[in-house]
Amino acid sequence: MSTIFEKSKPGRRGVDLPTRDIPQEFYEATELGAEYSRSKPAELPEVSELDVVRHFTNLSTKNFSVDKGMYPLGSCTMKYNPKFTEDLARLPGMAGLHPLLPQLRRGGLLAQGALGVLYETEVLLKEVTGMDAFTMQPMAGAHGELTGIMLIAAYHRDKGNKKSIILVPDSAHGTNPASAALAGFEVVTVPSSDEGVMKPDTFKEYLTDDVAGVMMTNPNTVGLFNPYIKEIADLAHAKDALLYYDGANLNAIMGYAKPADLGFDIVHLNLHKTMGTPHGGGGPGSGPVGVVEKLEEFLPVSRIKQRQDGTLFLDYDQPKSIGYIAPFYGNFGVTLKAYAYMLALGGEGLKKASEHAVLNTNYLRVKLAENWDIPFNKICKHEVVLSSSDKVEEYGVSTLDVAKGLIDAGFHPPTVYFPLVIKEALMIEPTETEPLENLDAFVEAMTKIAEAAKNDPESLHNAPVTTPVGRLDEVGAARKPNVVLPE
Amino acid sequence: MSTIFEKSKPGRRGVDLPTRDIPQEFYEATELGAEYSRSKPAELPEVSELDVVRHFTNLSTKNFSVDKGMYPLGSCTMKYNPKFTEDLARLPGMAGLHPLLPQLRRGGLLAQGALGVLYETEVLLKEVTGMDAFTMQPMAGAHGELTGIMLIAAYHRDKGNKKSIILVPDSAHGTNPASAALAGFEVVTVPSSDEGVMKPDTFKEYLTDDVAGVMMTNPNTVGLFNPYIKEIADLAHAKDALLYYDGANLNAIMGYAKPADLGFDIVHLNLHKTMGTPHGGGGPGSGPVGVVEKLEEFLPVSRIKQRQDGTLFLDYDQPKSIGYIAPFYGNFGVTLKAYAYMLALGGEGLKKASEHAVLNTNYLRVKLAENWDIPFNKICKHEVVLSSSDKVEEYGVSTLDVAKGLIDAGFHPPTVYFPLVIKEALMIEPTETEPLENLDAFVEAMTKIAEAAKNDPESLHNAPVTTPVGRLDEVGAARKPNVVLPE
Amino acid sequence: MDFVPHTEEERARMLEAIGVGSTEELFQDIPPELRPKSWNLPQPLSEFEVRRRLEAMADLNAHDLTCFLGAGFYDHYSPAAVDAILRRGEFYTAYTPYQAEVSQGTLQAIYEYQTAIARLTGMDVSNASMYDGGTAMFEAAMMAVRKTKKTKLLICTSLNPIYRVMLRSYTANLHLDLVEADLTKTEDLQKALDDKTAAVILQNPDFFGRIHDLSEHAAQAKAQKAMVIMNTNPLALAVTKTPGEMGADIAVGEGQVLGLPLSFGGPYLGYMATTKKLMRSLPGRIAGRTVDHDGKVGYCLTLQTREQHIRREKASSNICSNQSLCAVGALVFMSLMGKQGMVDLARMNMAKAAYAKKRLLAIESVENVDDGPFFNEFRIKLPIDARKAVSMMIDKGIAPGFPLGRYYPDQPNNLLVAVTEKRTKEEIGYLAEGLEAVL
Amino acid sequence: MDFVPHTEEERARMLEAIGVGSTEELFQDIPPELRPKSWNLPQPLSEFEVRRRLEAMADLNAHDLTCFLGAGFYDHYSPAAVDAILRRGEFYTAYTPYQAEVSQGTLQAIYEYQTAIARLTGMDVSNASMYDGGTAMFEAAMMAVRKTKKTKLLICTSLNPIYRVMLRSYTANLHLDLVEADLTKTEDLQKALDDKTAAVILQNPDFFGRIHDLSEHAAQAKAQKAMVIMNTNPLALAVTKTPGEMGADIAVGEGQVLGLPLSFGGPYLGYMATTKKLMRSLPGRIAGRTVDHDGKVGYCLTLQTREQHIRREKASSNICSNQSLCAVGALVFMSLMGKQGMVDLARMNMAKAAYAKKRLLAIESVENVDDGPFFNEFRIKLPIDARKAVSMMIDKGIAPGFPLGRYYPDQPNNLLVAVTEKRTKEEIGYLAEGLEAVL
Repeated sequence: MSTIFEKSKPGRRGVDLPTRDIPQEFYEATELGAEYSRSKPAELPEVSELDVVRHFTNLSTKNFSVDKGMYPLGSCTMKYNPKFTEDLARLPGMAGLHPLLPQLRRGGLLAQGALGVLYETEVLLKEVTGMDAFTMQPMAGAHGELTGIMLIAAYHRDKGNKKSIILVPDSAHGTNPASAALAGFEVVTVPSSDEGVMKPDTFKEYLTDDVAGVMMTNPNTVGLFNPYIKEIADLAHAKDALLYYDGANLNAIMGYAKPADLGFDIVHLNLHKTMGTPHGGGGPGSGPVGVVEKLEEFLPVSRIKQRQDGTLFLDYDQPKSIGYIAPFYGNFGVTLKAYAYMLALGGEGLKKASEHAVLNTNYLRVKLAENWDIPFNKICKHEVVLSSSDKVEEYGVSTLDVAKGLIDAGFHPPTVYFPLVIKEALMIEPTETEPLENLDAFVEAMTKIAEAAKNDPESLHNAPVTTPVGRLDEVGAARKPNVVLPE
Repeated sequence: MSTIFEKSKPGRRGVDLPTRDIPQEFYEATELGAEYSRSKPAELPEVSELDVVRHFTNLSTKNFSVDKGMYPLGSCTMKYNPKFTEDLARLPGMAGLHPLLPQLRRGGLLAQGALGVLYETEVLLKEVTGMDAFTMQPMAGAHGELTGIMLIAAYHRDKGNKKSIILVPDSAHGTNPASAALAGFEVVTVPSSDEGVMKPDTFKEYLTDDVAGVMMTNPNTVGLFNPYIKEIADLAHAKDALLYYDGANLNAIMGYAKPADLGFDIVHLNLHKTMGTPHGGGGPGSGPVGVVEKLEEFLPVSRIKQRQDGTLFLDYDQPKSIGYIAPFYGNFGVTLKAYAYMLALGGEGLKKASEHAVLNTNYLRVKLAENWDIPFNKICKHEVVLSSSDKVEEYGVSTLDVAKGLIDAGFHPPTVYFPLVIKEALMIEPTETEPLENLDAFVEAMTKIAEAAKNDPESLHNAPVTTPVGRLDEVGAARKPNVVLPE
Repeated sequence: MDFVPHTEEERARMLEAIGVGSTEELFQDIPPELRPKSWNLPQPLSEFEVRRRLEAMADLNAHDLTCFLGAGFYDHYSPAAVDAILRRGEFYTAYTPYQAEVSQGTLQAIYEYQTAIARLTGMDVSNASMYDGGTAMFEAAMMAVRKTKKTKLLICTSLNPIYRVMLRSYTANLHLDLVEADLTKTEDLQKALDDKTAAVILQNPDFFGRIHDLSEHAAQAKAQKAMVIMNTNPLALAVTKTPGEMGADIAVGEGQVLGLPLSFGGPYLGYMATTKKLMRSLPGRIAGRTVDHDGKVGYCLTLQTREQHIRREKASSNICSNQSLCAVGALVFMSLMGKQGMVDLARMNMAKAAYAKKRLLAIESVENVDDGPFFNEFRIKLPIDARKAVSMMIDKGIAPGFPLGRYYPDQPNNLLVAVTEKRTKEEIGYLAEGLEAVL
Repeated sequence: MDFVPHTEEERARMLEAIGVGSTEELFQDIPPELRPKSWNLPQPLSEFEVRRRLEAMADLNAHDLTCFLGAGFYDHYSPAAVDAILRRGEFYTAYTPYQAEVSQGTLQAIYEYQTAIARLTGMDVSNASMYDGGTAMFEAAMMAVRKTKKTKLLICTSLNPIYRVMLRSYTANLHLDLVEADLTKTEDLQKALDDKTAAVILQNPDFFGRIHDLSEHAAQAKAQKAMVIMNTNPLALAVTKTPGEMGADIAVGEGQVLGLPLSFGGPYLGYMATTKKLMRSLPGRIAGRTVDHDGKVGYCLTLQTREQHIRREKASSNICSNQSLCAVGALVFMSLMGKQGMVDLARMNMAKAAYAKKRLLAIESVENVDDGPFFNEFRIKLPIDARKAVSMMIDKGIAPGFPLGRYYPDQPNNLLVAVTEKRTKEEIGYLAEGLEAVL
């Protein structure tokens, strides 16, 4: 399909501007001197509204999406995104609000509804996680991680600690080490045990005095809950290392465990995972960060606080705060959707969501185990990880082949080649909103793929064949990058 | 694709009702006795919101639409439907308004905005058509026709005329004779001349004293403007027959001719054609009716009138009115979109729309004439009619084959086998919003089809092959109708 | 903003291809003397300006009154998923599915809609929708007239007065005999029936919200070879005896309650269902299930020989565009509600109405009018003209109901109060307190 | 409402298949002592109730003030087609396009977005978006630090103060030297530059709305082997000299002006563009064009070895989710506006701001602050504390601008007034009259 730029026709217009109501002389005066002007207009498309609508409507049809089918992308929690939250985020009273309004004198009183969304979301998240305080500012999960690590740094700086290492288990999301590094720490990787989780004795070996913090997710990326977590936390705290919880996998344990109770000091949540807000083709997300009491004073400003009379205000008077990490209050529109989602589910619904996320995953686990190797085939939580190692060895069919075969069967593939601790991994997270009949259809598709691997591997090497394009030359794309259409 | 009923799982829910806030006893008391109750619940689907969204999202992808491509369905004016009008019709202050509000005492003052939409739309349509008064009540074109014929009946009844015939040219839309019949008239068909239009001398032959009215569209369904219209009108009026204008084709002449100036007494417009409101897969439309002064008193109640102080009110005091033809004020939401569309285009834009609708059609005409038979190959207006007669005779390729071949080429087919005055007709109306490159692509597709008719007719007999289903057994469908899924 | 994409250069190229010198020349067939003398239309506006204007107009409407107005049109909640589906361009920018292969989305949806309506009404078949409940009623009456070849329509006065007026308007030129009477009691029906009666027209729940068993009425009509047309509220049908069970020949009604916004009177949806026997007399579009040459299931418009584009003046109706998108919306609504949800919703409406009635009757000067079961609407008698009471209540931000005096001159003090699932206990309290204060 | 579709029967069947007796057993791996002591969360609410609550909360927000507030975030009009596209589930319910074959919609859109940003900024390449202008600035600074292996960031005080504070926050643990100074004059820049300078950070139009030619600044920085990072308003870029033309190494900025609602601070969009030379140091996602095995053009994420999921702690950034949907929205906006429309929109903003400035300076007690060209925002000096004036104006329904004292203690009386295309002559008149009245 040609690009919108290639559809351009000189002189075509897609939109009219408001009628010119001020004297013409002011328009004439907008001509900047050559010194300040660009030499020629930017070559943006010249297209009609119809051109635009058709182009993007037709483009959109080339996407798989949760609204079209099962999207079991592990650790991404591609659950259903309720439609009503979309409408609510667009309420003019919310979507039209300038973020600086509450920063004007008495302006806070003019934004009580918006501040209320933020404040009440914090209240809900505190109860969900057991944390003592939250900031809604981080704009994605990795942004939350970075914020969390900055809090760790601030904590140690405040105490005069000289600690330069962040420990990260080998099964961690790539964002964990990257966030720690971006915040100026050295990253040391801790191996998992053959049980699939990090064990206290291994952990102890790595826990030097230099360790500022430990980043974990629990359940981890192989979907296993680490039962030694409290022991690990105690060990860390004994060395004044802080324990960071990567909330990407929180959808597994709501109502069954709170990160604070597990000993975590800092947690980030992914509202676009656990709280049902849409992923938008890769964002916007929202990655609020919660902390235990001793870290509250370091949270980013502004904080939302409540006055005696019940009104809310922005508190900037936080001398130990790490400062601004977002221009305002985070991805407010996303927060609002998550807030509406939590109100709809209530405590009961959130717990039920986790229960059924786990139920769905374990159902897939036992059904898939009939034809697939599952390195840790035991009760798991939100996701289960398969390995295609045997298929590679026996039939030359790779994980990528399996993934592409699933596309032809009508499913979005799971996360592949992650976590790194499992070779040829397929990380499957069905989420609670996927109905049984789809799980069964998925199992059937996987069974057929297992058979095809044996009997007709070529069909998998050639997959997908049902898509607008076949497998793309990604190596070539990276070698000679074409990332901008030449003029 | 299975139906939503077949996706049903006993006990599954798609929605929660509001919390029960009144005493439980009132719910218990809702159990009706057997006398009043249905014997078992209606077997509606039991599905989740996700099931519903996926089902209808996936269903939708099986539709062609203006948002996806060129839809040159003759006489349907499938022009672009601007997106902003969709938003405006959903403004809570409009979409949430109860229609009885202005019928309460002083209630009119509580609906001035909505009444304003209706009133101002009438004002605009009056200027567009030259008519003296309008009613926005008719809910579709054919409904407007019926209303118009009822007005004709009321006029003659009031004058004591005994007239029972409505004349309809042979090229008329099927709705014309059907509307006349439904209103109790006898329909007599008047043949067109070899010029493609109804001529005064032929007309005179049919114009008996029994003729109550004449229904015409101008330009007619072969896309030709009838230059004798004024003469025809004078003849009709001399016999006290009323001239009815089928506004389906108004998109051809805005700013170049007003039905009132042509001698018409009654006009219906299709807002879902000319005024850019979407067709909705077959409705809702809107078919407002305008009349000359002498017919105003017969218009349906209520009428929207303006008081001295500028406020608007509903006037029910119309003793000669034909009465209610809609429960309220027509398809208000559609009217609102048309109003917004007209405000956006202004007088200039409406004229420009007609100019370019005609430009596009004539461009197609001359380009298509190279490979296709065009019975009336001369300056036409909004649509041009091709004939595949030669293709049928020479190659056994029918109009239907051509239509289905166009589907495989990525176009919605034109209207086929209509008008009846042209054999194997293909009636093409590109509208003004279709860009030149698409017209050229359409011509190219038609040229290829002409070639295929000669060289590979089988490929056209087998078309379409790019669609979710191939040609359907319509005969079987009508012979043994399955119009409801069995339980 | 116009939506014409043509550039100057393109226009010139096209004119040249056509062989004319200007767009003006393309209108040479319109005689100069017929050209418009005026074109006094406003200047074009940008989208932003139009939006501003419409927003300002919307602000003039008191849409946020607490709404106890019903009278056939109700303030129900429509789940966001309904509109999310309707906003898909694939549905709303398509036309009538003439070309089945590229219209399977609309066609299957309509087939499903027909199925839902048939199941809800207990009838065998449904069409793809009429404009609204009133026009559906007219079409039903015409069907009966055509089928029975008789001329009298016997109409119960508890049929929505709007529909009664519409029937009169539409039949003004048709030499039919419309008789209105209170047919609630079977004795009265028996008296009114004769062998000229083409159809008996009844409503359930009736205009006053009362729920009836009309089985006996239907039997009586059938005995006289008259057809029975029932207007029913499709939400009430989740719990009430169906037209099918009661023996109706044709069921019609207003589908607005199935997730369509009030929208100041439209677009709504007339549903229409009938028996297998009468299927080929049904007006309007019908989608049918069939197969393609490979035996693959697909859908197409069917029984088209009834329709105007084939049969012209002999067609069963003149209808062309119907309310297709509204029908899809209603289907999405019914799917979301589902089998049990529709029942629960109907019951919640009943319960809240019953609660409201109790609260209102607790006001000393307010009198009960009807006994017996009722759906989500009921009559009460006020000590003053209901129109006046309504006017005073509106000043309090409450539209307390519909004053029946407007349609029933003998009921000046009667107020028709509708209570949907959207009305909270608190709001019902305000209604009762407010009314007590103004009486 | 939860969105769990499981029926009792299905749940039982699944538990049996798993071989456990209850859902509870599936959580046996969580030790009892770690289970929550409390779960004090509210009762579930229906969609209708949540909507009512949020509508009530929205009503507490004064979003309908006539808005002259800007300060980096502007009240522009977004054509309805932008949101109509973003509401397509295919775009918003997809995830990062890891599986290219089923993500061509998002991938091509991002490629087109990158193209538009590159063309607008005059740079060679763009990434697929950062969270916002501030985080984009931080990532740009880190890029410079990594590339130059130097530690000093020289920041102009006319860079948005929010971004200056954000830079400080993010670099607190990184042993960098952040120096803020007014670098508007090249002499001042020359003085501040040294061989430790990793980057010079400038803004155009600057925070006060002033338009500069920063070519000389860039040349000076390059002479010291410092990188040049420019923050620019992408709407202004329709007319102003581009970062590319001025010699910037990295261009970043806030994309909110490209059709994204103000939405109380987000979601917005940080754009980021650079030179070909620096492409492989760019953080974040990048979509690239390539071919499939049949030579068919397609798109995929590319240069992924820079990214965290491959390189982990060695990645060029930790970013994973970006603002993909916002980027698509910005692209739709830029497509609708088009080449000329963007220029016209920029000019309309400038003209209206110029008109407003003239109107405001006509007030006797109001003083001019800046001369020279400006975009859609300007400073004026009031005779009283601007915070107080703002507060009084808000009572009149007008947010007259941003009081600069909040960020610049030496400018207590300065007001920063933004005027977009949405502000009418009439509204500007109200602003001027209102301000005159309160001064």
